[in-house]
Amino acid sequence: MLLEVKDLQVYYGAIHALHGISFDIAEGEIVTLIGANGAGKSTTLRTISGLIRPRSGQVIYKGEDITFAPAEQIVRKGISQVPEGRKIFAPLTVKENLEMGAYIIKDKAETNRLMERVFKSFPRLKERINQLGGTLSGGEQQMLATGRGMMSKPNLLLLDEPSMGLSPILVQEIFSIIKEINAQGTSILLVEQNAQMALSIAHRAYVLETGSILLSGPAKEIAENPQVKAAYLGV
Amino acid sequence: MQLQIRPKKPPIIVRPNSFLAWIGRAFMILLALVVSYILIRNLIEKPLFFVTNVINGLQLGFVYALIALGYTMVYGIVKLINFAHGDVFMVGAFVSFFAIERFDLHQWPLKIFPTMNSFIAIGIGTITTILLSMLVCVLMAVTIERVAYKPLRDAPRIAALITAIGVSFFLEYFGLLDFVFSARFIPYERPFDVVTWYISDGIHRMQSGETPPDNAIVVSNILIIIILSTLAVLLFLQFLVHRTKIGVAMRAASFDKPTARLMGIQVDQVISFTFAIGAAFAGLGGVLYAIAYPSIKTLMGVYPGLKAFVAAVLGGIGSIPGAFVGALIMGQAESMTASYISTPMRDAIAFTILILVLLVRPTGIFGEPEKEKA
Amino acid sequence: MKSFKILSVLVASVMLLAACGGGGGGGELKIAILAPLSGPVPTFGEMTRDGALLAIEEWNAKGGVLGMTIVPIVEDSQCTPDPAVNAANKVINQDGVHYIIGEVCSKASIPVSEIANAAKVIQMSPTSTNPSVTVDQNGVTKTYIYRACFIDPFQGLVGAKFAYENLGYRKAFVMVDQANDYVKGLAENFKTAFTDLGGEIVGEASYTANDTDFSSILAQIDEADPDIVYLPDYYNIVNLVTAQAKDKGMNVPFMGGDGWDSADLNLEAAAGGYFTNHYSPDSDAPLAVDFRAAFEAKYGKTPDALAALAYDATNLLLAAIEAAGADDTDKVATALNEISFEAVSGTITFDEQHNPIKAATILKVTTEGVQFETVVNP
Amino acid sequence: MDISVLLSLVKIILVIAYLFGLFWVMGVKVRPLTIKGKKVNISLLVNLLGTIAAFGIIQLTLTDFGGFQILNDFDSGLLYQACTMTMVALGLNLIYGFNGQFSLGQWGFYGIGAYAAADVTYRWLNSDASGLVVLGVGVILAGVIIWAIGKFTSNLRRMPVLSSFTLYLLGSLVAGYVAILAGRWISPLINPFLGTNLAPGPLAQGIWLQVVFFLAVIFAGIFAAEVSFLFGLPVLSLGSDYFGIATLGFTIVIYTLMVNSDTILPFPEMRGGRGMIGIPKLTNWFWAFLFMILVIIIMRNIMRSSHGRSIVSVREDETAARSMGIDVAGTKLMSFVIGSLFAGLAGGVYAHYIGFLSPGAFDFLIGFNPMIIVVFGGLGSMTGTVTASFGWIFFLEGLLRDALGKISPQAPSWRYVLYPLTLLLLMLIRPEGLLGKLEWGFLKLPVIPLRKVKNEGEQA
Repeated sequence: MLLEVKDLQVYYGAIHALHGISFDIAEGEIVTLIGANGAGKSTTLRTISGLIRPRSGQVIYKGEDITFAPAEQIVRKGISQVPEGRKIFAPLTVKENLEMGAYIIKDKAETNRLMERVFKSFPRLKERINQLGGTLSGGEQQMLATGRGMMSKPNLLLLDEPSMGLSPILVQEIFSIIKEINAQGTSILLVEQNAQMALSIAHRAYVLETGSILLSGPAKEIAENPQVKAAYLGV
Repeated sequence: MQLQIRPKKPPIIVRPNSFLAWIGRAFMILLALVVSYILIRNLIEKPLFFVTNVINGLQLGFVYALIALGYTMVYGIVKLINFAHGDVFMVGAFVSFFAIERFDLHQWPLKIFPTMNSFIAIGIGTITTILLSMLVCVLMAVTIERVAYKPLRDAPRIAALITAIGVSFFLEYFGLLDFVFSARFIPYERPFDVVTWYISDGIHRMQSGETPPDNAIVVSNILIIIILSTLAVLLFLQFLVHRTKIGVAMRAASFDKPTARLMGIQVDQVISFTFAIGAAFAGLGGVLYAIAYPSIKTLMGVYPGLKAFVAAVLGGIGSIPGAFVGALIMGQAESMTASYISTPMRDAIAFTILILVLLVRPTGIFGEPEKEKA
Repeated sequence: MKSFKILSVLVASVMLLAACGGGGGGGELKIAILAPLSGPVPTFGEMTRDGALLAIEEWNAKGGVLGMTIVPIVEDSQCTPDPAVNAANKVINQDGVHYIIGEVCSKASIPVSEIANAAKVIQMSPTSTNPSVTVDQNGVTKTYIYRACFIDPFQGLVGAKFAYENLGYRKAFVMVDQANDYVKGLAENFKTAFTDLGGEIVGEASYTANDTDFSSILAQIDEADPDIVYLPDYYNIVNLVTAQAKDKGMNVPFMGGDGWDSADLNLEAAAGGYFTNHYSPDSDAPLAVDFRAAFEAKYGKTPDALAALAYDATNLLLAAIEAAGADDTDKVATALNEISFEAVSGTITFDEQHNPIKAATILKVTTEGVQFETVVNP
Repeated sequence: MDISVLLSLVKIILVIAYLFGLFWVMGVKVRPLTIKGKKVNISLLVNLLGTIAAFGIIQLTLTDFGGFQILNDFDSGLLYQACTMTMVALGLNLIYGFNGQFSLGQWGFYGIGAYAAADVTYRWLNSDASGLVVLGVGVILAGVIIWAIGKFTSNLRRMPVLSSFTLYLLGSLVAGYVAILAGRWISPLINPFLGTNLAPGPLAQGIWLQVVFFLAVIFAGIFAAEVSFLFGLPVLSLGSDYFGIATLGFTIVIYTLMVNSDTILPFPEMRGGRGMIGIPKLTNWFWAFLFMILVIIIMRNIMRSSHGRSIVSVREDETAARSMGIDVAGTKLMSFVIGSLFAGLAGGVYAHYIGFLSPGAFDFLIGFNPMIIVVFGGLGSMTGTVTASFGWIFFLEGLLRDALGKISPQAPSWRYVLYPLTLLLLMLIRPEGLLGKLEWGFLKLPVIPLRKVKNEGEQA
């Protein structure tokens, strides 16, 4: 297993956000967490990437316990997160944003190579290379955020709501790129509210509700589940 | 009970170009006119005196700039008014004082290589002294940051601010103790001699005891050194912040710390680095200040620190060019106030200028509009 | 609330005990030294304290005063009214002292003097030059308050006289620190005296104690072109101003008051200047030589005017106590009124406003050192 | 350890116990008595009597019974200073702790209050009633004019702040001018009754002096409040740190004006940097206690009212508060003005305690003290602020002064080294302040239940 999450318990002060969540991701997989607002999807991601400390439970990455490792160390181990709401560094140019994505890579040539790879996926970014991050449109920002996440050569990419606030066409585009990234060998943990899109590209899926896992299984099965259909797919 | 709603008169909307909206603007314009009138009248009446004042203001402004840069960088990244910065500046001056007085550090090249060109030797010696001061300041600032500020990073901002005041008080009052720096005013021995030139018809080097002619502008090598080093620092900073990885990381971290951490940026180290850079400039500023105004004391950092902070705010705190421009404005404002209005009012007027500028541009001259609280 | 009442009764009894223990003591005479040892305005508290402590030590070595050992109580009064008042209240009410040496700054000495006078405690300020220290707003002398230094009008007058008559200068420029009562007092009295004599004040500029850049004032001086600049501040400001003037190639002489007197005065820069003082540091008067030697031996630093005045003030007070023959402030006050005391800063007697009458020395600053110029008698 | 050092320690504990007792007795609820079959609520009476008793305890210990006096002048001095500091710090806590406006200007308003009140009584004692007349008329007139302009501008929307500021400024200047005219006309009528300096007339003595003192303090407080209104109106629209630095500037401007009060300002009796002498020492425990309790009660009642809740909500989230229909700018201004009013009152009390005013006491560095106290006690805790003010004065001026003096003549220099160290330690250990947000007794704010349970039969 690439990543194993065991019985995560997370509290925000007195609020019990995650009630013991366990799941795993295998090498090369796309796994998606779906659920309604406030189900704890983002909290799970933030816990894995080290921004939040769980009260109990374990996060095991490649057999190593990284539960309490600081965020900046976790990136170095090969987990990269594309945060919710893009979180582009607005006063930095597109190029600088991408360079920050490759912060852990010391080799300049390697950075440039990675940047070229990102530009191949997102040609639009190359056109705007010297533009400030804050001046990009929402879709471009999402591209930038995704590209920035790829810059650290992650084994596991955590994507938090990549479709949020984007037009359907852009959503299509982003998801096809996600698939492409996965095809290049990066495992992906995808958190989405847009369950239909997410389930269409994921191998496996977990359904979260108020801090615990309700259902899990192959994406196709989940998509067939009548409960899920009713609640998330709007069918 | 029934609520009775009295019909309200519909509010009158003041349009941007109506008379009422213009009252405030007229007030500001009137103030600006009065100031420009005073300045222009004096420029025409005594142009030479005016230029002299501009030069004096420049010298002050450039020293303020060195301190203001540290303030603005630290504020930019941790949003903390680092009140201890002025005291780091003071320590810089004192370190160089001890280096010169006790160990003759500024003369080491001459001691080792007696045949060396004295100009170069003194230059190297002075630079060594400055570097030593900067180093001590850096170590001190990083220690302060680690001990006093870092544990409070997640605490309410005011706690860190009060801690900063506490650190500042501690440095001052500990420095005042007899066996540390003492409360005395200490005459500072300059590492090099002052050379002055006067410009009237051509540039003349002034001999000691010589009085410049009436219509001359006097320039000293100290002024030139201050200007050059400040400009060098400014260029270095621009390079650092825009061209190097750590510089970009600083900007990234100052914008959004959690996301910066997700990129693998060691935010704590970046913050320490920022403190270190700021302290290095404060140390440099301290030495230059002591050279320019050769009498040092333990509380020497309080007012320059405050003025520099005001300069940073004036320019838009967090912005490096802003700090520089703000400092120059402060320097000129003080110099002009002292010459044309009233010296004791110069602090008051410096602050009035600050308040007025903030009223017109609430985030300073170069400041970006404040982000809404998340 | 019951426990609270019990507590208050308890503390009342404890305090009563303390009050009994605090008084009397037989062989001890407590003297409080109020000096600014910390605070936002650093001044010369340490010098004052050291000078006073040296005098007390010498008296104790001689067997004390009236057979009593002198116990100094040092309090930090910060040169600010509130802490000074607290310090005075503390030493008077808690420690039961009858004699106070201090404060240094007038702005702290004035509120202290009101408390001390009301409590019939003798206060001897070594360096507070403001006339209001010993005289209240109605012009009535405070019975128990004395000082060991000149008052502002005297030094200003002497300076003006010397500049006008001895040096023959007619145009003077005055620099004032508005926030410093010492400087302000001297400057204003200089101005009045100088114009009364027939001279002209060609300009006046103010600064604050926190200023380090005086170039704009120097530019104004250059414009006004005076014969002399009167700068009655402490040596630190003098050092800054004269050094900058020299850098700019200005040759106008500066003149000041006893604040200039310091081992740290920058002779190089201030050369050519004059100042009024209580005594000449290179004076060969045996008292001054002895004092200087004793001070240097004890503290390893050169005494300045503040140390000398604190030393004098303490000696004066102790001599008066001995002359009075009893630890009774009324008698000591009478003794002080009649005293004629050989001090480091000259022979001191008190006038009816409790200001010392002593000769003023005019000193000239040269690059080699400070030289005696002349004596001006009051 | 010396007994007096121990005593200083006991004093700190006792004074804090006293405060807690005071707040307890002020807020205690007593079961209603049944007198002749009627239920009579006597809580208020008990609170009032308790407060008077609390006042009396200290008054008794301060009284000199033929040489026996429990609290001497040193202690009473500390008490008065603690009372004024409480008022200043409570005002700041309203501005910063409850409303979230980072202000360093409190010390400036304190200074304004001190000088204004001192000038009134000083002139009164020197057979000149103009101080009282000018300040009184000016303050009231300016209040009326400001109110009227406020009424006028409340009908206007989207009026630029600078414009309304200019209007208010002009209005206040008119008020000031009229007040000076009034002083010129009215005061000669009163002056003959004031006597001369050495032989005070009937109005410059006894009860009249006390009345003038009371009026002077009140007017000085209102004056400070009006200045804070004018200053706060444009400046409060700045962001938090910008506001902080602007208010720091205000303190420095006020300091500079004080230094130049006899040259640039027309007040020769203030004597600029040399300090104002001859202010009658009228503050006693009665006045200090009265004004402090007044401030505490006003503060507590504001915080209990809907104003208090809007003040807190502005601190928590301006946008949300605005969307709830709260006038954010008005709320900020109100808390700033009231906070400054407290500072002004405190200044008046202080001036008549110390009897001597020097600009050095209003330096901006000392001006950090109230901020430190507020944070020390706990932001947004009134109990904490009061406790911290008393504790701070008694610790720094009482305990440290006593203890260090005993060690050696060199030790008092360490007083201000130990103080920031204590501060640092406290901030590192308890960044939320000593008492956090705790309130006690009288100051306890009612906890608003999250969901109101409707009782049957209570429906409207």
